[in-house]
Amino acid sequence: MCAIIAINFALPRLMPGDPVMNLIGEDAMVTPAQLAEIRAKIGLDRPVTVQFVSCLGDLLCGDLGYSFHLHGPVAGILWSRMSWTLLFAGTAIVLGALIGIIAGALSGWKPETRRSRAVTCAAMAVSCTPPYFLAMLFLAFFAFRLGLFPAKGYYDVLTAGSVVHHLLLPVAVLTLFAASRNLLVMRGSVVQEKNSHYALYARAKGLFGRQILFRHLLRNASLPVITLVALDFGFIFSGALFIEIVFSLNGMGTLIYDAILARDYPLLQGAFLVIALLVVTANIIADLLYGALDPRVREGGV
Amino acid sequence: MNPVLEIDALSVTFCGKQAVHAVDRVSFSLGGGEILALVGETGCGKSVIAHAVMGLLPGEAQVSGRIVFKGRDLLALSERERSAMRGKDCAIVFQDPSRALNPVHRIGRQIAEPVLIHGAGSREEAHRRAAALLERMGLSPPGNYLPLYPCQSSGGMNQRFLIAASTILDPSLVIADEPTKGLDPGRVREVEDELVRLTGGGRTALLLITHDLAVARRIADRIAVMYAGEIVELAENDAFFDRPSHPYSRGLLQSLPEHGFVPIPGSSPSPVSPPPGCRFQARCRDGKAVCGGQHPDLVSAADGRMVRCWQCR
Amino acid sequence: MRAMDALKSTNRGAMALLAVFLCMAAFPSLIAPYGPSERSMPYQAPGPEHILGTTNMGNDILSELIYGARISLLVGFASALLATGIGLAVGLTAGYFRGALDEVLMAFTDVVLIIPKIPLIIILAAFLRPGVGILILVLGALSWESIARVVRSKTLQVRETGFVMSARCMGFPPLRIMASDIVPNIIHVVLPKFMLATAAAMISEASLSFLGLGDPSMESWGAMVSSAFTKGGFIREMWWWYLPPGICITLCVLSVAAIGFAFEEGEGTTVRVE
Amino acid sequence: MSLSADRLARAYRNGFLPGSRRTVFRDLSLTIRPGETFGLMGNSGAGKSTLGRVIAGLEPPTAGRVCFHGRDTALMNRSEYRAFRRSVQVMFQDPSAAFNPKKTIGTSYMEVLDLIGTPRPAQKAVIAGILESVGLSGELLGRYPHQISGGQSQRLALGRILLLDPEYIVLDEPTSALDVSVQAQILHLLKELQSERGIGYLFISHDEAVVRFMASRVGRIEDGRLVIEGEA
Repeated sequence: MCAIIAINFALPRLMPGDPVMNLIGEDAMVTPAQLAEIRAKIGLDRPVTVQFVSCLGDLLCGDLGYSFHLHGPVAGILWSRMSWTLLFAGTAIVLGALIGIIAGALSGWKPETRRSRAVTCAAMAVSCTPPYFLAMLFLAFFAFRLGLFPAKGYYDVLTAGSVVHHLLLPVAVLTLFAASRNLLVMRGSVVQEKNSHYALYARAKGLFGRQILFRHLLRNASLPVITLVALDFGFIFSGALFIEIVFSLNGMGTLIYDAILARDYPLLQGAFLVIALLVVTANIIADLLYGALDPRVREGGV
Repeated sequence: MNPVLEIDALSVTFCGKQAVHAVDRVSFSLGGGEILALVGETGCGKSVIAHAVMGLLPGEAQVSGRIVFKGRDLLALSERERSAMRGKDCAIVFQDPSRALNPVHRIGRQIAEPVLIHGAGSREEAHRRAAALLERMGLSPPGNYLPLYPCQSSGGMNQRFLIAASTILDPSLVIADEPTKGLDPGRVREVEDELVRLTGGGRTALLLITHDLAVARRIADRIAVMYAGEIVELAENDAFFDRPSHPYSRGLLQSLPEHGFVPIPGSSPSPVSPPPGCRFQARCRDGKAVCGGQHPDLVSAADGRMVRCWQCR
Repeated sequence: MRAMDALKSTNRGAMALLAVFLCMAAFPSLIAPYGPSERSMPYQAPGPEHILGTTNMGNDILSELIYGARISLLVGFASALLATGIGLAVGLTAGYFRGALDEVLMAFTDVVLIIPKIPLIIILAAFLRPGVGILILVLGALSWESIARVVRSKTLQVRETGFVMSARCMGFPPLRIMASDIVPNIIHVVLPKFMLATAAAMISEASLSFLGLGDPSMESWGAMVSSAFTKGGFIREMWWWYLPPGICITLCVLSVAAIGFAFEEGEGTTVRVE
Repeated sequence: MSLSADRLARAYRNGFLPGSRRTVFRDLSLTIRPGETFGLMGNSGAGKSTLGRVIAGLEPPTAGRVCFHGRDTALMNRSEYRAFRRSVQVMFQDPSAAFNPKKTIGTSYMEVLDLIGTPRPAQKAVIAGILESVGLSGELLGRYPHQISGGQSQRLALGRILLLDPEYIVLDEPTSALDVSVQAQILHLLKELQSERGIGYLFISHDEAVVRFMASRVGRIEDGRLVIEGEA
């Protein structure tokens, strides 16, 4: 976490060009007078350590800086957009983990069958496709061709039904993407655990067929997937940003996209900080979950 | 009395790049309450017999012969019928308990599991039986042991838990596959006591598979010595250790510490292409011409033992 | 055994596919019907002149597609090579010498592991307006951590084996032990990771150019999809514009990743009755 | 001219907290004289192997000294240390990991001779002589480690160590993974080599009978302390 704050602090100062321009964003409309005033306010004339301390202080108060492009504090802008993205990405990540674990377990249990091979190949193809392209395919087919779903926005009117209707397609795309990545890991994990001694012993106790998978292997084999889901959080979240852009959803993805086009650096940095914070949280949750599922970790062993 | 287990001309071949003849026409029988020790060196096929009886061999193994368990030929049964018997009528105790126990489940759950699988009782009933079993094994109060995970107790303890999980349903046949491997001497004795206690009622038969002759000597009723996939000698415990017949048996006993570590020269033949005559002939001191040419059969000798040797007739 | 055969055939298919893309990348001028800067009528549908039609600028889509292979493969392989190099060096050092050095290196690795890559790359790219070189550097410098972790854990295992211990005991110098005894015995876990890192870098490149943050001088597949999306190709359902580059990305990444997975499964554990 | 341990201790850090150390053994002294065998027993996890490694210089002691020819190994200069490094060798338990699986046995042998500077033309004769003394044929040199049996592998590992002509060998459970008949072969081979070459052994095993058969003096590690028989 400290490292991320440090990166965030260092970035605008190390990058080529005028740090003030870097800090406020190039395309923002400011007069030279304003520029000088900002320079004094940010305190770039002070020593670096002092700057760092004041920067930390700002962060603790939840102040992420000011977007001169959108004329508002970054924290506020991010907050209003983020809840939607979290709803959308969170649903997909949870669904994707569940679907990936179950489907991966089944396909790893009998990896030679035709169905298992087909599922694995499909998962590989999906996980090798950039999420935005997948989103475009879904959008073109289900929304443009079949007209089943709306093509943009989170809702027409703010009712649960409308939100679900609008979110179904993007959530499906992201779930598919996340699930296919988890599936591949889960499948490999099950294939490996299947050969372990305790699986053989489970058979020797009289367990039959899939009973062994569900009673014994599932929990052991899903441990690596938990780690993956946590580490993948940032990646899947980024995927969500791209999908938002394609579906024109008014969340963080579109916000970042606009910020890039407008070279609105404070906003970009703030967004990065928030995403990093989410990833760290996800990893802490994963660690707790891992400890709950694996007694060896609690014992401080392997 | 009817034997619990009767094995007749059992052969197992693994078909890989080269066909490996792991077990070659092995026959023996085992009565209730009896302990038969199958001894021999690494790669002689003793563990393969254990897995064949349990039906746990991998797919590329070809099994022929008959394995008759309480009057039913196991090789003729379907996988579902066999799994209904595993853990209930016949059970196995593996070596290396820390790998055979599932690391993420509690000991209590793992001991109680067979009761649930075979529909022998409710969840409470299963836990009650697991606790009672541990108590009988001298592990009391059982409440101290049931909530443990395998990583929280020692190898010897885990081996006793594994025996408990295998025998909670009182199977008629227990196979112990190297149950003492890697344990410290004191722990070995505890595991031995456990195994002897099992057969005490006279109902359960124990097939003990081990490379440790000392363990076999202490607890087995009869000893079967395997060499290169075959049984070369089958005799009562005392008769075997006092007067081993087969040259390999004699060599094996000579290499024990109490006889001064006298080695057998040479090494075992390859299981891919075993020699045509007696398989021990190349390492045998009293080998004659007939030994290299013709394969000896396992025949009865004096004092009821069986020996596979041209010279011991 | 059937599984092995299936594995081999997937692998062969993937290799053939990769070979096609490599040819496209190596000799684009021989294969492509038009040069990268030749222009004709914009927004043409597929026809005999232009098999896949033209873009809003009047560039031939098929030719752009063929030229695009180069940047994708270059960025993918070069940054994966960089990442593997760093990962191998860090992992070997940490795993072999252990102790405080190990702890420092692994703490550093954990930090890199947890940083969300794509958002950071977006910021860097936004600040730097990158060319191919910087893109490779940034992607390579940010994706070595999983390789380092795998290499370290494997090194920890291999260094405890008898042959490494006796090599140390006999007085072979550490660098020699690493190169001659450790690396050959861990390379089978690095190779699949290298292929997967390549695949990941290719996706990242495609994602960045979709945001318009790629190398402006070269039209990559991601940039093609992006311009189809922003310049009206998508809304007008001109599928021949955005579909082929997207499919190319998928197939190219897939071929690389499939080879990586095949390596990984080939090294997987096998059942043994002892 | 002995190899001795003087008040050795070894502890591992247990987690990140300072002070949470796990002591393997402490205050442990023993001496091995040339040509004799010191037998070391103890339960699994008692620290026998760790002690072997510390004495062979593969791990540093937490406290105490290892002395070779009366000199503290930690204070040796470069050339002295090199002599120590070659004179004290270790043979490990697991026969399947005794050789690098990616090299033929012959390559593994030759790199040792390259290390000590034996010229290439002379190497063949040296290797042939060594193989004869461990009772193996030269045909094995072209094979890879997975193509040889456990007993052969331990003989070959011993032969490779002998290339360096060591004064002491730490034998860390050298026969525990072997069958009884092969174990007997290896034990006899070890005795034979000792009487021919006057090598000192530190023989580590959990098997009391084996240790008593091999060693003239015997010690046991219990609760981190060494109890030497007869010296109580």
